[in-house]
Amino acid sequence: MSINDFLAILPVLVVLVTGVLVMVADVFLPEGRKGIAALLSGLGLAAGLGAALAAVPSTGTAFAGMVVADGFSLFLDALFAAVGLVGIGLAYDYFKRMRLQRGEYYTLLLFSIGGMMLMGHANDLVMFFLALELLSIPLYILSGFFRARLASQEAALKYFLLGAFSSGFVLYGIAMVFGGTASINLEGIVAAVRDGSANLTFLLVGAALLVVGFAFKVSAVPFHAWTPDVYEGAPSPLTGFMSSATKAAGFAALIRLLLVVFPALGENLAPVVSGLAALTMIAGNLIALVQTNIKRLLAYSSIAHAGYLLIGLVAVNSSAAGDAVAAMLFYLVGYAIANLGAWSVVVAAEQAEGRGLELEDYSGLGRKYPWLGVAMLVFMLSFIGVPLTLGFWGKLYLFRVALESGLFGLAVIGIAASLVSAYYYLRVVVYMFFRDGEGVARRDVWLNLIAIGSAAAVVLMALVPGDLLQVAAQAVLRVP
Amino acid sequence: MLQEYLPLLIIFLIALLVGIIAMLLGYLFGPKRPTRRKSAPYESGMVPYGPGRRRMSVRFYLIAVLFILFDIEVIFVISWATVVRQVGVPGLIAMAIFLGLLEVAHLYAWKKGALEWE
Amino acid sequence: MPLSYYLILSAIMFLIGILGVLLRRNPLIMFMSLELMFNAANLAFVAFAAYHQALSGQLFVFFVMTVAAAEVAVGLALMVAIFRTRHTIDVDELSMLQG
Amino acid sequence: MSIGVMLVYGLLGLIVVITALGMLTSRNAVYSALFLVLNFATVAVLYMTLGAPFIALAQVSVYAGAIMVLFLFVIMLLGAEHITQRSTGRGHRVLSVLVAVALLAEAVIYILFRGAGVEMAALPSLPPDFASPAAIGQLLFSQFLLPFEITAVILLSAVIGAIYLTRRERQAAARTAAAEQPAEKPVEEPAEKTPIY
Amino acid sequence: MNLSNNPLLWVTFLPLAGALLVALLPDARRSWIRWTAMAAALATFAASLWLLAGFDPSSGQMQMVIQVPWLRVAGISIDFALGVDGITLLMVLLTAFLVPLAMLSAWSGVRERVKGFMILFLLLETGLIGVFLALDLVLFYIFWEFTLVPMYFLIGLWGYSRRIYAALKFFIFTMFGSLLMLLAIIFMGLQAGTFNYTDLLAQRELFAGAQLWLFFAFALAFAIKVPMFPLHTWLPDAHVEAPTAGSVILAGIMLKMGAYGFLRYNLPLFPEATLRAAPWLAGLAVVGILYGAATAFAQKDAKRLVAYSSVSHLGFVMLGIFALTQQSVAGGVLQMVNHGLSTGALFLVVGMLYERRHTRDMAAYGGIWKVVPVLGALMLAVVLSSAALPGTNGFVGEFTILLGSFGAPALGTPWFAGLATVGVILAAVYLLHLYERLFLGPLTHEENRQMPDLNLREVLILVPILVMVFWIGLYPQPFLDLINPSVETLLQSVLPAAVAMH
Repeated sequence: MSINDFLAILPVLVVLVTGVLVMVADVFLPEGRKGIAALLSGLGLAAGLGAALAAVPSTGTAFAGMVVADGFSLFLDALFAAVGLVGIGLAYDYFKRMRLQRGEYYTLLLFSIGGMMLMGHANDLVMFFLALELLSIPLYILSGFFRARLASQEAALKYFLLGAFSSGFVLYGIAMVFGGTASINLEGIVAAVRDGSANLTFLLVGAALLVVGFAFKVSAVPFHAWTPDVYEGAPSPLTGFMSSATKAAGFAALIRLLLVVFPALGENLAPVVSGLAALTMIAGNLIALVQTNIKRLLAYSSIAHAGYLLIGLVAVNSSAAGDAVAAMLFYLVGYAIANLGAWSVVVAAEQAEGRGLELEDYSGLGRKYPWLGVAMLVFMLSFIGVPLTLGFWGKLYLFRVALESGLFGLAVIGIAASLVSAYYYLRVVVYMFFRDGEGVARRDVWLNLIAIGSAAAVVLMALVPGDLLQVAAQAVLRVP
Repeated sequence: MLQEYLPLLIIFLIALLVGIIAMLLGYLFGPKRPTRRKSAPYESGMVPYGPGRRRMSVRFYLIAVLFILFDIEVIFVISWATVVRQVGVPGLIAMAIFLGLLEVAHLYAWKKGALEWE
Repeated sequence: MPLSYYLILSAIMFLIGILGVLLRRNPLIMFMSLELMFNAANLAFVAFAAYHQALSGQLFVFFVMTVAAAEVAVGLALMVAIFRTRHTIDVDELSMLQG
Repeated sequence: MSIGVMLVYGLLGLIVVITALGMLTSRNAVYSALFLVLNFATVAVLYMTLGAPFIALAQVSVYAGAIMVLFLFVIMLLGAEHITQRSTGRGHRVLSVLVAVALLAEAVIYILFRGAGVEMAALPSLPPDFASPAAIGQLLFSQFLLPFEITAVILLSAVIGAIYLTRRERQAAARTAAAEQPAEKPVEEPAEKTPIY
Repeated sequence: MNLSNNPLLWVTFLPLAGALLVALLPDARRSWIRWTAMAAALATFAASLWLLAGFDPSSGQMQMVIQVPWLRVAGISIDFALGVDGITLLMVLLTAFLVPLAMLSAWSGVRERVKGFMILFLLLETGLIGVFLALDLVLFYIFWEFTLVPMYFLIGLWGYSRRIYAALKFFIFTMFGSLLMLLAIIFMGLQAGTFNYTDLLAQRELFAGAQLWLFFAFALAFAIKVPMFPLHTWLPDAHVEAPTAGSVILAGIMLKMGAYGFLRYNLPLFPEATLRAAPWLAGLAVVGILYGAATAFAQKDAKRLVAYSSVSHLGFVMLGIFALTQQSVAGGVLQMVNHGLSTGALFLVVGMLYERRHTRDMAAYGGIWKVVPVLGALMLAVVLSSAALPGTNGFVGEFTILLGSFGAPALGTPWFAGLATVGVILAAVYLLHLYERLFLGPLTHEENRQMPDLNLREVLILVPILVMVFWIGLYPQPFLDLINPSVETLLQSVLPAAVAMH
């Protein structure tokens, strides 16, 4: 154990320690001053972000092989910290408005972010499992953060039951992988596969169960049933955070795991993942068509985007694996920015007691609040993948990877799905701009900042996406 | 391996048997003349009303769950205790961090009044 | 006993756990089924640990147990909270859980 | 292997399966919990046979002891021991079960037949100090140090969650009575109105 | 390379700069907004004339090429590449010419949200010009899709009663085609390692194996845009529901994007597939000519009639392109310009009528010649040009196309041209029918008696178009001189493949 071990996961440690500090501070903070907890959390995340950006990717492992600090994990660290910062911005005014400004929210949020970061670093199946739980358990609690709002609690319970169900699959999968390779460390697993001592039957069963388990987390169809209900019931700022970050964490785990097992089991597993991708894109987009509640619509939208990302995951099983990972990272960033922005609009438009969440309530909102409206337009276009948004580059990159690895069918399905998605995303625009209505939105400085900032980022980064592409391409995984 | 625990099993079975036999004897040879009054629950001679079981207060739950969360650490403390010499100071520090985190939880519970009965 | 004895037992437990989650509507029993699934995994871990003579499998079980305790605390707390708001925890009456 | 030992193993296996099924099928949640306790205890015996006495101990004291008691406790607390089981004739539900059963059956068959040569052999006998608390401690404080600390954070969040979710803050409410008063009220309203805190 | 001296950049981004400038103006200052936007549009037109002045018409090659590496997507570079040849130049001139006129037509019609309207209009212009100038396929796709958004809003916000439906249909239809094209573009990029048009053209053998599929993917996108029968169903809705200025741009320029795409991308990049598909596409073009004409005749709504006439007219363009002779293709290009002028003018006139009576139903008019003689006279000229009367631009274009495609080897039979000729006659029938129902005969509606004639602004809109109409009609040579070298270059890259095939 040396200082290097701690440095390797410094961003994680910073975030977790801040979480504990916020908790202690919160205990002593008087009722009206909980904003300090938000501030402290923001500082901690900023420090974590800085640590992640300053860190140099290493090729070795730390903590006796438990974690790595490769470019991939540091990239995700930065992503999670940034998403967390925005998540706090979303939450601050919202909970003040809802009279639920509590320090616990920020502590748990930080713990969850720590778990997500750890997921990116994990190099041992026990770390995957613990990171999964560390990110999930706080989210279960936060989903039910409205203690007196039944919808919130029921969402939390549903999330909890299905989340634990998926953990069960992950766990059994890990047991099978352990049975097949006599190791829970990725290095050991790879070594066992290489020298032929691995029992591929167990390994296959285990890998399949792991895929199923994490498919729950990224809400791939048919393991998506929890998503719309939880997204609808949970506090909106949390949903915004969750839909951006949890997905990334789930994919981080899937990428690292599949990169390890694909060499041995590619021909068995790749078709399964392909099937998931196709189903997710089709079902997610089709069901989104009939949604009338903005939170549910965005929930299905997030399912659909998981489908596009799954294409990249299939492509990990090809010679273009490096590009596939970079494309997924790029897509995740683009999606996270647009998604957080869209949720900031939702938070701004949400009224007390959960009103203001139907599409009808958005009538005329775009004309009344042109900045908010234009921002939402940008996000919707980015979701569709119209050029001059980050979403376009993301899709371009993903489809390029798909074609490169010969996944023509999936690419065509993805194209068709994008077309379908144009319909429901544009419906939001239709309501906001083409209809008259009495919609009102909150003019909060943080929310406006997030909405406009995200929109600007989506457009400006789309003009010069080269740098982000470069960074994503350099965020390579350490292959054990 | 199993042989080592055979005595345990035998004791367990004997205990089970004794209980069953005792109940069986009572059931077979005891007098049974049930009336309505007799099979009603005993409430100090009062006429019973309402359901037999009352719900307990949530406070019990809170205390119980806190007990379990703090109880879990026993597993780790025992493992540490057996190797306390081998793992030395680094082990001590690790354990201190672990317990420190749980102490923060304790602080939270305490300050939030979760341990008060009211 | 052969490894397969334990593995089959574990698979059966896992299966029954899945069935419980999918079939039962009472969240408490769903939750117990989840615990059964966790235990099935633990049994498999311990069996494989013995088979491979690798202790890491056994250590995993301790972490699973700890995490399970944490999940139990949160899950039961959620149910208690819902019950206090609603005075029922029948899943069929939970509007959100209607699929 | 002697017939007697075979019988004992068979009995243990039978108990595991029957108690699991009992948990699944009991109408009364209390019985389900009790079946599960028995199941866990039996699994603890299996742990013993696999050379994992420490885990067996933890299983009995933590799982079967503490956690299941907590379950029973909540059942009593909520008065929800008699929850009627309704018919679940939903199509997709049945389908999902069928898929699950098929998958698992396949897995079992796979394990039974495909990998037969290896797994039908008896487990190797373990060195006597294989899973002693000391051995486990050594491993815990070397290789598994980070997971160990992470576990504390998980427990920490669970404590926060349990307290936050179940506790009404009376003192806090009293202090900011004016602010919280209107917010407390709608709690009693029907859920369709989705009261806000 | 000094970029600031390159008119390509100016002509592309002046409208964008104008849009940004307009965005900074206060909402209430409508006349400031209008004049700023108009200044930007006129400046763009001036820049396009500068482009014309610097253009060497004797060469058929790409000129004034700008090529700056923009970014690399995992090993494949995307360039910011613009260039102009004769065909492109005409399209850019047409765009820069029509936009100020369309803007002028909205001077009094658009009263609400003037700022938004002008911003969107200028953004649209940048997109349109970019589509024509782009020499990198990804860049082209970006501009191509980018035009969708402003037009979607122009229809959705300032359109008529069914505007929301029409806007959505427009967006989704166009996107349907272009997404498949995107896949094809990526595929080609992967095969050749570049998205640059010139480089791709040089290495087209690399993806020759898949060229039928690629041709299909591109053709679908362009055919929807043109639109070719049977993919035209979005067009009547979009044209009818769009505000007048929007219809002018839609018909005048956006439809040309499709035809231009065929010329620029389908023909040279996939020559063999082009030759195989030519009879089929020409067949569809002829069906479109006849179907469009017949449907136009059956319309009661004047704007809808004009919309269907576009289907018919674009059929001629497509026939000219896929007859693949020097003459027919040149005629096709010229006809693209002609259609932009004539149909644009038709939409303008119908819009002017609508502004006066707030109906597009032809039955509400009749015999208004005496009331609004100036309008009547100008509209007659427009109608005749659209009906290809000798002496107008339409005649030159359609005659060249028919002549060129009559003996075209790619089609193999003169039947295509023969049937298309019927279309010319039908066009005269439905257009004169339109004019007759609107202007001739007795004055049937009393309320039409008070109808004001054209004001100076409206005359100013129509006169420049009519000048062009007669210029091309009477002295088309300068235009053909611009077109011919480029068409020659284009066909040279297609025909060797034809030789190889036969």
